[in-house]
Formats: sequence, C-alpha cells, structure tokens
Amino acid sequence: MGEKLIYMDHAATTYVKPQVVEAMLPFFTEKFGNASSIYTIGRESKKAIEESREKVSDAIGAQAREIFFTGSGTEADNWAIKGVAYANKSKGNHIITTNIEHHAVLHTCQYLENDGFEVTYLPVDENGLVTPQQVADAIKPNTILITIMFANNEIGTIQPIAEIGAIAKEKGIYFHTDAVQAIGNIAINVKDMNIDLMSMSAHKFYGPKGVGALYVRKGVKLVSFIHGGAQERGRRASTENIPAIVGFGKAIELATANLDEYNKKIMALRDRTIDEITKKIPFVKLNGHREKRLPGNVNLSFQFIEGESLLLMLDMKGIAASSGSACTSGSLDPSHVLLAIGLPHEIAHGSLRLTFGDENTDEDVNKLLEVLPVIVERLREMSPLYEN
Amino acid sequence: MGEKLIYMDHAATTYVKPQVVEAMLPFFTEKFGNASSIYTIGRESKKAIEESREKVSDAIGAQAREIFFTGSGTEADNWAIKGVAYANKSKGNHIITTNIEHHAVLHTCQYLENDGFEVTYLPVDENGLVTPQQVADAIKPNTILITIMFANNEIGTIQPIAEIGAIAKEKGIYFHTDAVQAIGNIAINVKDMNIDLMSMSAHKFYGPKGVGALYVRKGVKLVSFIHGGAQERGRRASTENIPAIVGFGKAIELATANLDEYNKKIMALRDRTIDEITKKIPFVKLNGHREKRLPGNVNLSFQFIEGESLLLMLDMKGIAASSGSACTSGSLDPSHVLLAIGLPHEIAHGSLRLTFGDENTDEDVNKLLEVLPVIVERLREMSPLYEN
Amino acid sequence: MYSEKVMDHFMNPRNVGEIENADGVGEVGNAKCGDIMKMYLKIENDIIVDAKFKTFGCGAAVATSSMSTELVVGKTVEEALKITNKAVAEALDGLPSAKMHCSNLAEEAIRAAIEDYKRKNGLLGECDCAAACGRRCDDVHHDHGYDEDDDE
Amino acid sequence: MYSEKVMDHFMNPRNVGEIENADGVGEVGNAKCGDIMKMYLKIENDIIVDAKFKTFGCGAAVATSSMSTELVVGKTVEEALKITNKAVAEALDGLPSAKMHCSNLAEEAIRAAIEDYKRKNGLLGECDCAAACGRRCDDVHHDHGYDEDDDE
Ligand SMILES: Cc1ncc(COP(=O)(O)O)c(C=O)c1O
Ligand SMILES: Cc1ncc(COP(=O)(O)O)c(C=O)c1O
Ligand code: FES
Ligand code: FES
Repeated sequence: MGEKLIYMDHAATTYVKPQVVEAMLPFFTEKFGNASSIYTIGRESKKAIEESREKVSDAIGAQAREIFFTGSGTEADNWAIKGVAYANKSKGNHIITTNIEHHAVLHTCQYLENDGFEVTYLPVDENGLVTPQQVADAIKPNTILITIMFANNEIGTIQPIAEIGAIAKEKGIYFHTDAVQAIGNIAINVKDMNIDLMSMSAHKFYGPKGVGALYVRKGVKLVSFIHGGAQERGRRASTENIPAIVGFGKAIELATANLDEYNKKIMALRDRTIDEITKKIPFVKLNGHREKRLPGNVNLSFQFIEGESLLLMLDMKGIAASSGSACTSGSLDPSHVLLAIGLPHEIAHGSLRLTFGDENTDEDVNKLLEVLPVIVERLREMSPLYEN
Repeated sequence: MGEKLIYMDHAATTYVKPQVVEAMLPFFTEKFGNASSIYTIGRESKKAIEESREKVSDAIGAQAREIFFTGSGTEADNWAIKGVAYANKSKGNHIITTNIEHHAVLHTCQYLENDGFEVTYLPVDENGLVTPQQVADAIKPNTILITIMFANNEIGTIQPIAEIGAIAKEKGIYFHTDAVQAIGNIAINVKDMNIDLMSMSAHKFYGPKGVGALYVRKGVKLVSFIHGGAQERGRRASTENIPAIVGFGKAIELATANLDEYNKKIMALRDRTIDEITKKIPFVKLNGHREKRLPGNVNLSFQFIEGESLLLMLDMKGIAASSGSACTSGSLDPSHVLLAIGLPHEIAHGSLRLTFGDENTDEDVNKLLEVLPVIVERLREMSPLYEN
Repeated sequence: MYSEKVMDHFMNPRNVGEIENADGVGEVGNAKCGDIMKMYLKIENDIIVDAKFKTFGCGAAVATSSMSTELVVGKTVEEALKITNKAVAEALDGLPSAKMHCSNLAEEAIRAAIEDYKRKNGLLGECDCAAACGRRCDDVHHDHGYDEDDDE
Repeated sequence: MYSEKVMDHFMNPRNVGEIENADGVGEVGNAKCGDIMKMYLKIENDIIVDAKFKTFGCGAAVATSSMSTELVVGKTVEEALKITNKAVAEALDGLPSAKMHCSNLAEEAIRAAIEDYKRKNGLLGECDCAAACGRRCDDVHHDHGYDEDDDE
C-alpha cells in the first residue's frame, strides 16, 4: 500500500483513456440535449451518436445501421439470445453454446431452458477450445441459434469463430458471438467471419462502463428486449446515453487504429510472464491455449494455495489481479471455466489471472516476478495441503 | 441561433450539474476498478456504489438494500413489470395500469399481453387523473400488479399515489410506480405511500444519462431481467457503471437537499408562464391539472398550428422546448397522453411542452413571452385551418 | 436534420397566402394526421402564372409547399404535373428520409389544384377523377426513421 | 472489505505451523470448497498451552485461524469449546457477512481438535462423536452477499 498501483486486471475493466474522457465531457454539460429532440442541441446529440455508430461499424466491417447501442455487454448478450430465441421460436427451440461462456450468456440460456428452450452446452478440451466439428454435430432440425464466445474472459482462449460462422451460415442458423473480451483486442470482421450478432462492451478497451453495443446483421429476426421509446430505430428503448456512446466510439477508434502495435507490446509482456513464472515456481500450470489466446491474458494455477489469499497479498504489494476462486467470485464452486477445462476443484481455487494492458511495462513484470514467488511460497507454507 | 440557449425541456433531460460531474470524474481514471474485485481500487468502487445506494434510499425513505441500480429508467420499468409478472404468474395474470403511462410502461405491458397476460388500461379524466376508486374497481381475483406513474412526463399531472398504494396494500397486490419524472422534483416516501416498486432515472434531475434505479421493497417477489454476473446482490447483472452510479447518488442528494427552494422557484416560472400565455394568446388551452402538476411543467395547445413548426421557430429564437406532435415523436398519432385527455388530433398536434429547471430565470420567461405570440401568429397566418 | 435550404424555405416561406378567384385550388392531407396543404394556382393560357399556399404541418411540409410554388410558376400545366416529390426534395437539397412523405403532400397538392382547374374548365377525361387526392391518414407512414424491412 | 485487524492477522498470522506430538489435532473443511483448516493443540492439565494452525483458504479463513489460536491459548478445554464463530469474528472487529462462514471453520477446527484430544484420552461420552466435524461442501453457503430471504 502506498506504492504505485500495478494494474494487471484489464479483462475485468480498464481505466478510461484521457482522449475518451475528453470526448465525453462536453456531452455532460453544454451538449446535454436529448437526441430525440429537434432543436439544435438535440440534433447535435443525434449527430454525435451517429458518428459514434459509424466508428463502431467501421471497426468491425459492418454497416452503421447494423449497430445498436445498449447499456452494457451483458444487456447485449441478453438481447441477442432472448431476442433471437423468441423471434424464431416458431422455427425451433434449440440453442447451441459452450460450457465456458460468460455468465451473461450461460444464465440467459438457463433462463430460456426454464421457458421451454433446449440448450446444448458443448464441452471444451483442456485448452478451452471447441471444434467446428463439435458444433456441426450438435446441430438439429430445431436449432435456431449458435452462441459461442469469441475469446474467453478467464483463460483467454480464442475460438475458431470464422469456421463456426461458416457452418452456421451453411445451415441457415443464426450465429451470435460474445466478443466482449475480443473487440478492441484482436481484429474482427463480422462479414468475413459470418457473424450474425455480436456483443461488445466499451469498458474492456479503455472506454466507459455502462455502454455496450450489439451488431445485428441486416435481416436478422430479433425481438426487442427493452421496450419503451423509439430510440435506436425503435429497437432499444431509453434516452440515449450520449456521453457513453461518444466514449464507445472514441475508444474503439483508438483501439483499432493502434491494434498491431498494442498487441505486440502486451504479447511480449504476456509471454515473458508465462515463461518466467513457470520456470521460477514449481507446481504451476498454464490454463488456456498457449497460442490461440488473447494477447494480454495469463492464467496460471498454483497448487496448494487459494486464490483470494494470493490476490490480497498481491494487492498489499500494489499489484491488482484476479482469480477463479469461489472465495472471490460469489458462487459455491470455483470458476466454471477452470472446471470445464478439467482442473480439479482444489487446483482451480489456486488460480491467478493477469491481464495486461496499455500502461503495463517491463518493470511491472519485473516487480511481479519479484514478489509472486515469495507470496506463493508463504501461502504454501501456511497450507495444510503442501508437503502433505 | 448564435443567441444564448434558453432551455425549457428539462422533462426530456437535464444537463449534469458541475458538482455531479466532479464527483464522477475520478471514477473514469484513477478509481476505475471493477467493484467485484477484491483489490484496493475494486473495494473503493464497491464503497462508492454503496454510498450512492444509501443516498438514494435516504432520499425516498427506503433501506439501502432495497435499491438496485439499472442502466436507465426504461430498464427499471421493464424489470419491475416483467419481473413481477413472471415471478407471480402462478397467482394471476392481470395487470392494471393507465392509458397515459410512458412508453416504457405501455410497451412493456403490450409485450406481456402478447405473452398471455391481461392488462387493464384505466382511462383518465380531462386533467389526466385516475381516481383510487377506478383502481379499486378494476381489481380482480387474478390481479397481480398495479403500475401507475407518479407524475406524467407530458402534462405533468400527479396521481393520487398514496391512496392507490393503500388500496394495493389492502388487497395484497404489488404496486409499482414509474417515478422517473417525479423523483428529484417532488418529495416521495415509499413507505408512507405504500409503494412496492419504484423506477427512477438520474438524467431528469441533473444526473447523468444511462443510469436508473429500481426500488424493490424487501420481500417483493421479482425475477431478474438482465441475467449474468452476480452484481447488485445477484439481481441485476453487468459490471457496475460506477461513475454513473456515483453521479446518481450525488444528483439525488443535491436535489432532495434543495427541494423546497427549487420548487418554489420553478413553480413561480410555471405559473407566470401559464397565466401570461393564456392571457396573451387566443385559442390556447392548458393541458393537465392546474394544481396537481409537476412544479416545472407547462403544457399548452395552440389551435390551428402544428407542433414541429412551433418548435423549429422557437429553436431559431434560441428556445428549446418539446411537443406532442406526431411529426416530432416518431409515431403515427400525436401523443397518446394528449389523446387520452380528450384532445382532438388536430389540437394535440399543436401542443407545446415547456419544462423549467434550475438555470431558468424570469428573463427567460420574458423572452418566451416576447417571441411565442409572434411565432404562433405567423404559423396561424400560414395555416389553412385558421379563420376558415 | 434539415438542410439550410429547407430551413430557409421554412423560416422565409415564399408565396404564403391565398389567391382570390384562383383558377385551381387543391387541398390535401388531413388535420388528424397533422398535415394539410392548400395550393392556389392562377393559370393563363395553360401556363401557371402565380401560386400561393397555406400549410398546417411540420417544417418539411412548409418548406416543400414553398418550394413547390416556386417550381410551378412559369410552367405549363402538363409540365407542372410532372414535378415529382423527389424533384421538390432535391430542389431543397434533400429531406430526412422520415420526412419524404411530407414532400408527397406537395406533389399531391399541385395535382389536386390542377385537377380542380381542369374540372372547372371541362378539361377532365372520364376517369381522371381518381387522380385527385384520396389520401387518408393511414396511407402515410408517419413512423419517422423506422426500418420496416428488418424490424419486428 | 476486511477490517484492519483482519488484514493484520492475514498478513502477519500468529501461530502458523504444526505442533509435533500435539495433544489434539483437528482438520475441517474440504479442498474442493476452497477451505481447509488444520488446528494443533498442546494441552496440559486441561489447559490449552499452545496452538498452531495451517490453513488453505481466503483471507478471512487465515485471519480467523490466527485469531482462534490466540483466543484458545490459556483457556481450559471447556472454556475453549464455548468460543463461538461470532466471538472470533468480533475479536477481529467483524467480518463481511459473506465471510461469516469462514469463521465457522475456526470454531469447528477448535472443536475437532478438542474432540481428538478427548478421544485420545478416553474422555468422550457415548454420543459426542457427532460433534466432530461432518461438514460437507454443500453445508456452506458460499454465495457471498446474496439475500436468500427475498431473492428468486
Ligand atoms: C415517465 C418516464 N418514464 C420513463 C422514462 C424513461 O427513462 P430513461 O430515459 O432513463 O430510460 C422517462 C423519460 O424518458 C419518463 O419521462
Ligand atoms: C466475455 C464477457 N461477456 C460479457 C461481459 C459483460 O459485459 P458488461 O460488464 O459490460 O456487462 C464480460 C465482462 O464483464 C465478459 O468478459
Ligand atoms: S474460505 Fe472460501 S470464502 Fe473464506
Ligand atoms: S407533416 Fe407530419 S412529418 Fe411532415
């Protein structure tokens, strides 16, 4: 405490970049008009929203009219899945997903199961991958939706999205991907990848919290989720959150302009961290695919110790990270993702996720490599499981 | 144009007060931690949310644990109504509302009608009022929810909420009120008024857009609406929008601390405007109840002219206002509220809503009183309906 | 939203008013829908020599009325009948898509006024009456900005 | 989240380790649930003269282990059995409500160690065995912060 904060939890959320805050600020004060109003400051708001929409569509190869702003990534997931399910239930009631989706997808699917839908949760391999073949094999005559995340938030594994998209397209089944962790971090083109719906959230790439977007390919049958006014062309009600939407646009513009350079930098931090920790510390295991992983993601399991304790001790050294331990997550079991890739409960409890970002440096990694072995050793010495 | 903006559309949205922006700003940059994280900046976020929650509960006489933050007032309405309906459908499927609710309530009710629920839309009198007796008479054995707005967004009429609450309580039926226009503008105590659920939105009282709240009395049976992570005690998923939540708290604190003085001021502007315009301009009618109305609301119909034209001309004079005309609202018919209080279509088209706020002055009203009669006269001379 | 030209024609509409003893008068629209346009034409030797209008409606309705009166003057009756709503909109540097139907109003008002002129002068063929405006509120899609193709 | 006292006992836990030839040893919890506490007691003339622990678990689990060892030393066996999880939590200036179950672990570990001591010394009554920890993962509600009373 008192030391400079070393933030290594960018998958949880990021700070908002100064240029983004700057772009947002005028819309709180002088330019606060309601975008549905026809007077000058209302029209300015409308224009700002449409400019932002174009930045988003440009970034993913879509048309502006295919982008709908939401209040979060979670809302985008809920909308996409419930929206397709209820709009197409005359055609079928079967949904295909994986067992490592974010809760925003999993709990929505579970909700639909209670409402008469049938959901197949595809298992993943020890790296967290599903194969296109698994998806193809799971398709039934009543399948109406495939929803598979682009990249996993815990272990960083990137799925073969283009191949799955091709299968969905061939079979005429809608394909949604939760790209909340991917967008702004890896290049995505929704047309090339045959994606019909895609969820995004700004606070994962240096934009503000509380604003997401759903890409909906023109022609997709989708019922509304939030009913009310005629905003977002009548499809998503509520007074538009203009500062946040402007922030989304600015953040995605910055992220895509700079993607290669950014990735090279954080991949170097990632790879060095993985290599040195696995060399320095015994009884440690990398979770997730070694290559097909998000550029900034490191996920390691340390045997014999528990994640919350690890995080608290790192925090005391000024390092912010996260864990898949149940003790931190608010659920009975440790991370469903770590269990799904086959980790035993006791190992899953001892997992550490480090996700690098913009402001991380080699010195940050030095500091981590200095303190982590000591902390792990201390906790192991306190553990009744170690040397037993 | 070029002139100072005179903003008289506070019911559409307000600017964000400088103190509110100031309170929000640190949470975009230094204090950006995810509130679900256990490290220091995560815990600070959590703390900020809980402080905000207390400010909200203090303002309405609730307990902090009864307040849930949402992404908007619309989401709060959707959640309250769908949440109660689906959680209690084993008890009944009948909902009572009015025909002057905001679209966030009306369209949600219509959605539920398509899903097997039965909705009674109570008519209002020429002032926009429902009576407690009407509500009592509409109750049936299968009634599970009464949802009646606290104050109307167009005509400002305030409903007899406490009396309706008492009836709902006596009959053991849940009572929701959309208080988006009321909160921060008139005093509300949810316990005294027997309110079970209440929707709020910050951008109507100098807080940020894109954040709402739902008060849910402890014990109310409600299913979740946005599924995902365990935020908001497992009831409303998505990474918390901390800056916005902090802004909500600050804004409601400022609004309630200052309520009497604020109301006195804008009531004076309201009353003077109503008196002078109805005196100065012929063929004009006040919409909404003369006394039971929001302190800042003026709604007038000018015969023979159309609302959008009126707004454009006011905008050219630097005055921002709104109208119930279909030409501005994105629907076929003019405002359902104006039709519900019995206005013929052609009169409803010529309506003007002026809603006063914080920064309005007597000079603003002077300017309005100077330009409005000229504009009305010009449009009337252009109108084929005038003198016909 | 509106082009500068629209705003100019809205704020300073040309040819507002009535023509006494007009040769053709056409009224289209419906107060219920929020739009009525009344067009007065003075026609000499088959040429429109003067045009005036009164309009109850939005900014686009007023601006297209104004522009229409400018466009028809000097034209023959047959030329005037060829003025489309698109041409009026283009002359105004475009209209928001939600407001294109307001320019229909102008096209219809011209037709209705010429119809009236023809009727008064016995120039109508048998079945031309149907060309007069039978527009009802429901014909107009007043749902500004929606996409009907892909919305549920 | 945690009080300063909790953080102090977490960062500088008292009495970590094992006691060789301890008079009573109790292990409770389950690695599957993410928490195991092992308590070692040295007991002389019915008085606990030393206590040590090893814990696999969250910050609260470590801190309550540490505090428990401090609380039991100097107490008679019967006094030690009266130490409740609430008392441990209070000694730590409180625990977040989601973490109260971690202090159960400490209470149970003390009981289990004393149980072991009694068993070894033939002090157990007939049916006391049930008092030893039969806690399973499912007994613990690990759902930090939920309200079970009013949630769907
Ligand atoms: C009465 C009423 N209810 C609900 C809403 C919706 O609130 P929001 O814009 O925050 O979604 C509004 C305002 O837009 C309103 O005036
Ligand atoms: C993969 C994934 N999906 C969905 C979400 C939810 O996004 P939000 O927090 O914006 O609701 C997150 C992050 O929280 C995520 O990582
Ligand atoms: S040991 Fe899991 S929460 Fe304390
Ligand atoms: S007259 Fe209604 S939109 Fe133009």
